[in-house]
Amino acid sequence: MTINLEQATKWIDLFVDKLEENRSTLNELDTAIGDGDHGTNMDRGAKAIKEALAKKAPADVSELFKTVAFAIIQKVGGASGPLYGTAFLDMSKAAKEETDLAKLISIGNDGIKRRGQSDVNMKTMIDVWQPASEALASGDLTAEKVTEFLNNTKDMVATKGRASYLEEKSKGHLDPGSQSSAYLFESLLTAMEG
Amino acid sequence: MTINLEQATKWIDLFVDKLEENRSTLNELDTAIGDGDHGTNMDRGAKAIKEALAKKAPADVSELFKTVAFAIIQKVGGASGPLYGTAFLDMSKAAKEETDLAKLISIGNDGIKRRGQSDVNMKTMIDVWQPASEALASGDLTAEKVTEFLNNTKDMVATKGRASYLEEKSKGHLDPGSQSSAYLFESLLTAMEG
Amino acid sequence: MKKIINDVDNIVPEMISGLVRTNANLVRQIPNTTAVVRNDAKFSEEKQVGIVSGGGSGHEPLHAGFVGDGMLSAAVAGQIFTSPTPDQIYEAIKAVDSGKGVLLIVKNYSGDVMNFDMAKEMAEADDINVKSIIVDDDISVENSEFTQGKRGVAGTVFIEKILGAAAREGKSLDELVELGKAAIANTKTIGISLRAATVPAVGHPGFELKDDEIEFGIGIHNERGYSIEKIAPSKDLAQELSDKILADFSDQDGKFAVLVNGMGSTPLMEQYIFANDVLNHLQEKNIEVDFSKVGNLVTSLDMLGVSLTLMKVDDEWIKWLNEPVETIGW
Amino acid sequence: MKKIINDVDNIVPEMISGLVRTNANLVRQIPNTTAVVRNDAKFSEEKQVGIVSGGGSGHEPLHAGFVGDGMLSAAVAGQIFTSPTPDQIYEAIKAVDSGKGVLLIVKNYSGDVMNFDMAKEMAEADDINVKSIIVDDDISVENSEFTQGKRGVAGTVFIEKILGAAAREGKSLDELVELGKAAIANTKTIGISLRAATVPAVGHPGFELKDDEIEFGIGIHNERGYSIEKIAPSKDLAQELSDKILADFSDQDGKFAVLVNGMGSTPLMEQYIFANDVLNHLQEKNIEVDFSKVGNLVTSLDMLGVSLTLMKVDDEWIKWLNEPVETIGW
Ligand SMILES: Nc1ncnc2c1ncn2[C@@H]1O[C@H](COP(=O)(O)OP(=O)(O)O)[C@@H](O)[C@H]1O
Ligand SMILES: Nc1ncnc2c1ncn2[C@@H]1O[C@H](COP(=O)(O)OP(=O)(O)O)[C@@H](O)[C@H]1O
Ligand SMILES: [Mg+2]
Ligand SMILES: [Mg+2]
Ligand SMILES: [Mg+2]
Ligand SMILES: [Mg+2]
Repeated sequence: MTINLEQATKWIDLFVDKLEENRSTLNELDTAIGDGDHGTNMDRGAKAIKEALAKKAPADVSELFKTVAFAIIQKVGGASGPLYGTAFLDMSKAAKEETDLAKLISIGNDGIKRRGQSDVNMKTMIDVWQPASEALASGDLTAEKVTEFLNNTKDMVATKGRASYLEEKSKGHLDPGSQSSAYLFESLLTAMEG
Repeated sequence: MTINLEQATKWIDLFVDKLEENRSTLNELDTAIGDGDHGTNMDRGAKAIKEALAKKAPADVSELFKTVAFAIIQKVGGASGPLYGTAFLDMSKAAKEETDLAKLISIGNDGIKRRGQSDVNMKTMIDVWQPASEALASGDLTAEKVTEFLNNTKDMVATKGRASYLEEKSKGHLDPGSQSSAYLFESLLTAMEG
Repeated sequence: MKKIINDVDNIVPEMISGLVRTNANLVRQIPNTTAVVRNDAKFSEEKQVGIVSGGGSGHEPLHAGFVGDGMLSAAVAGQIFTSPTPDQIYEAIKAVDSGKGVLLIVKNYSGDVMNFDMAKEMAEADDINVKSIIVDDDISVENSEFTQGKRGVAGTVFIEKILGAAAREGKSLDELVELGKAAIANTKTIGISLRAATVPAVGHPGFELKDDEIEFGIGIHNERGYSIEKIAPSKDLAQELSDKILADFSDQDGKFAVLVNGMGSTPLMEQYIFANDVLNHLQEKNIEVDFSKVGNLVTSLDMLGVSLTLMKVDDEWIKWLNEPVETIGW
Repeated sequence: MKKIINDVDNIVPEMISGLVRTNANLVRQIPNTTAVVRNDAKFSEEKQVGIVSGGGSGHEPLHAGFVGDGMLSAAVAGQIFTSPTPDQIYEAIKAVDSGKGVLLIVKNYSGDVMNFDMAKEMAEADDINVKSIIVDDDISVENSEFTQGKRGVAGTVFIEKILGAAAREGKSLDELVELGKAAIANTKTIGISLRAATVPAVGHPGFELKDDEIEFGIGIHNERGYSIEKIAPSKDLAQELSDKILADFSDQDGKFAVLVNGMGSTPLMEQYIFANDVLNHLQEKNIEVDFSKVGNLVTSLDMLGVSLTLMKVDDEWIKWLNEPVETIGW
């Protein structure tokens, strides 16, 4: 499955809306096992993306991803800023040649792993990105699966990010970055549907 | 009326006891219109006087007053330290020649006024010292009079010392330094009686 | 009350011990006192007027934190919020006199004034030439002939800085007294408190304020102020304090120095925000600011709040304010 | 929450504005950022490795307060407790590169590490030689290959001091990286809190402690510690922290530097009492202390508490720690 500019634009628009709507949900999740700002951070990013896209409509998917990446990198800060920023920057570079959606997401996932020095099962957003990228590759990603990946983070013990300081006590809570990533993939599915 | 070493020693002993007994009364009075330490300050002085007198028994009234003065000056601090200290230092100097009690107290009172740059009606210990010194001179100081002088400070507005920052609000409270001075003169009366 | 202390009665000696042990290159303790004196190599060679200050403890880094080349020669620490005794001050005077005389910088509290006076009399008996000046910069207190007068608060540190630099330059005792009086006359401060200080022996804050209240005109020993108001944005507080202080100067021409002073528990972050608002407001009023300083300099234990000091300065005073010093706290 | 602020969303820019305006001789703000860079006359002439640090705000005077001759070349301030973004760090790197390369001193938080890494990649694209070191002195957190690792806390200021002095002396970027790594490996810190910090956007303390409780092992962003105990006398706290830190060194020979750091709202008085108790305890254990420092250096907003840092030092490091610097906060 390939992705075109229209679909990608719709994807980002939906994602941005979801981030704004769910600011306090994300803050609450981050309050439980982090420092309570993931919603505020992503909302700041959402607003920056909107503003940047309003200023100049991107010519292709690569440019769209680059605009998203720069807005996030410059405005989000914290851990999620460089992580989402790197994912979109790497996807932007790849999108100059590559149009396959599963490949692009896999490249974004690799970017997060490189930037975060992290992998699956560390109770981070990778626990949504990586299985979602694999499901996309095999053509069977669904909203139910995204929710399942997200819910899987609940029983994990965090070994990266702020939640890792809580050690065993990080169990029993959803990972906030996985929740925002779930919004990302739910938005993607809706955008690709029609 | 003259004062001899035996009477003077009894006076100081009684005074020191009263200060120790009434530490919290004095602190409470000072809490209302000052900084709450007059009892602690005078109690520290009382203990220093006791210690100094135990170390070396004074040979005459002048030496006794000097011992008292130095103990107070070195241990009390705050406002009351230099005031009581100056009073006893000046009385010690005078007692080398002078034995008349009223004259000595008047000299002590002058020392306080000089040190404190103050006078009667400013709601300070002078409002006990000065009328007491006058009553001694005319031979009619009584315990009732001492209490009367003390009570007179209640309706005064303070213009010296910490209480003066309260301006009108200093009314309605006894002056703590006047209370400790009332103990001094009550002790003196008892000592002179027998 | 939550404090990192041992015995309440031993706070001051333990504090002074900690201070001198961690700053042995700058200061040493005068034996059997809680006074500290310069300990740098230059000090023993130097011949300048000695500058001694002191007062109750609880205002750290004032005064011991300002002992060093170019500022104080010695500082005497009393019990918490209680003037030191004359014998301790007397020892400090003796330790810094090099034959040129000694200047005492005293904050205007009856206890301080009287204890320093007695120490002066003791030193004069030793033929040491001692003079004193009384700092009374707190304009929240009405001045009058019949009262104790204005209190000495945060502006004291500007006076110590200017006199310390001038003394290092070789000014005589009489010149320093004159300079000090002029500097004091041009220094005005008001403090605000969001929470009173807790004196260890008392165990609770000296006065109570509601969650949305702020008190204007407080002193550095929990002396109550002139009004309680609702807490307001920093810029409104900055404007209120600046205007009240400016109105107390006969005119607003010339150059000014600004001190934003934290009362002990207020983060530097808030002090800088407040300083920014003060500078904005002064700029709007076309007032020339040529020196400014921000930080915990004259504190009141764990009080939450700040004070603002404005000082009318000439070029030489600015130079003295700017000169480098070697102290713990400036 | 009682704070002297205006708009919660504007705290950091207003704070930086206040800081640079009141210290214009030392630092200036890089336009359109909340980064500050040296502004002294010497800086523009000097050719040395640039030293850049930074991180979330709320730890003042860290980092901006340590910019100046002999310490940092620039500091980047993020939102409160939030890493700054790479573009701001990138601007700071460009502002301090004189062709000798730039060293980044990063506290070990995932956000900081990643944002500084991205900035480094941006600068490398401009052919600037950039290296970074990660400070992780907080030994209250277990280290392991599979975790985020130990946090960077108060010891950072010793690292900044040593590297700043060494850079001024002309050490190369590679030498500084090596020196920095060695210094970090020898620096260990534990913090205690009597009351958590109140993040302005949150409005209440980050965690609750009872009136007689104290938490051991807290981080500088309200990260919870390893145990809650009854508050104890300062000397017991000093002993507990010292022993725990000493046990983490492979041996206790040689020379040590000591840092007693106030967390923001703790009066200097208590910090000195605690420092005195630490020195007493180390003396009893025959540990040689050759440098010590006390004060609010790496704070956590209005947290009540202190941290203790011990650093194993050699003579050259002591020299670098002692060298005079011109900064706001050292
Ligand atoms: N090293 C890492 N690798 C991958 N994801 C990480 C890493 N560190 C943190 N995260 C993700 O970032 C999220 C937290 O983001 P956010 O709250 O915005 O940043 P911060 O932790 O700096 O406050 C976590 O929930 C987690 O999903
Ligand atoms: N200038 C003065 N002249 C005379 N007495 C004074 C003066 N200032 C203070 N006092 C007396 O000292 C008393 C307070 O003493 P104390 O509480 O020990 O000292 P401090 O005010 O320094 O805490 C007052 O109640 C008053 O009687
Ligand atoms: Mg977070
Ligand atoms: Mg009192
Ligand atoms: Mg007192
Ligand atoms: Mg954060």
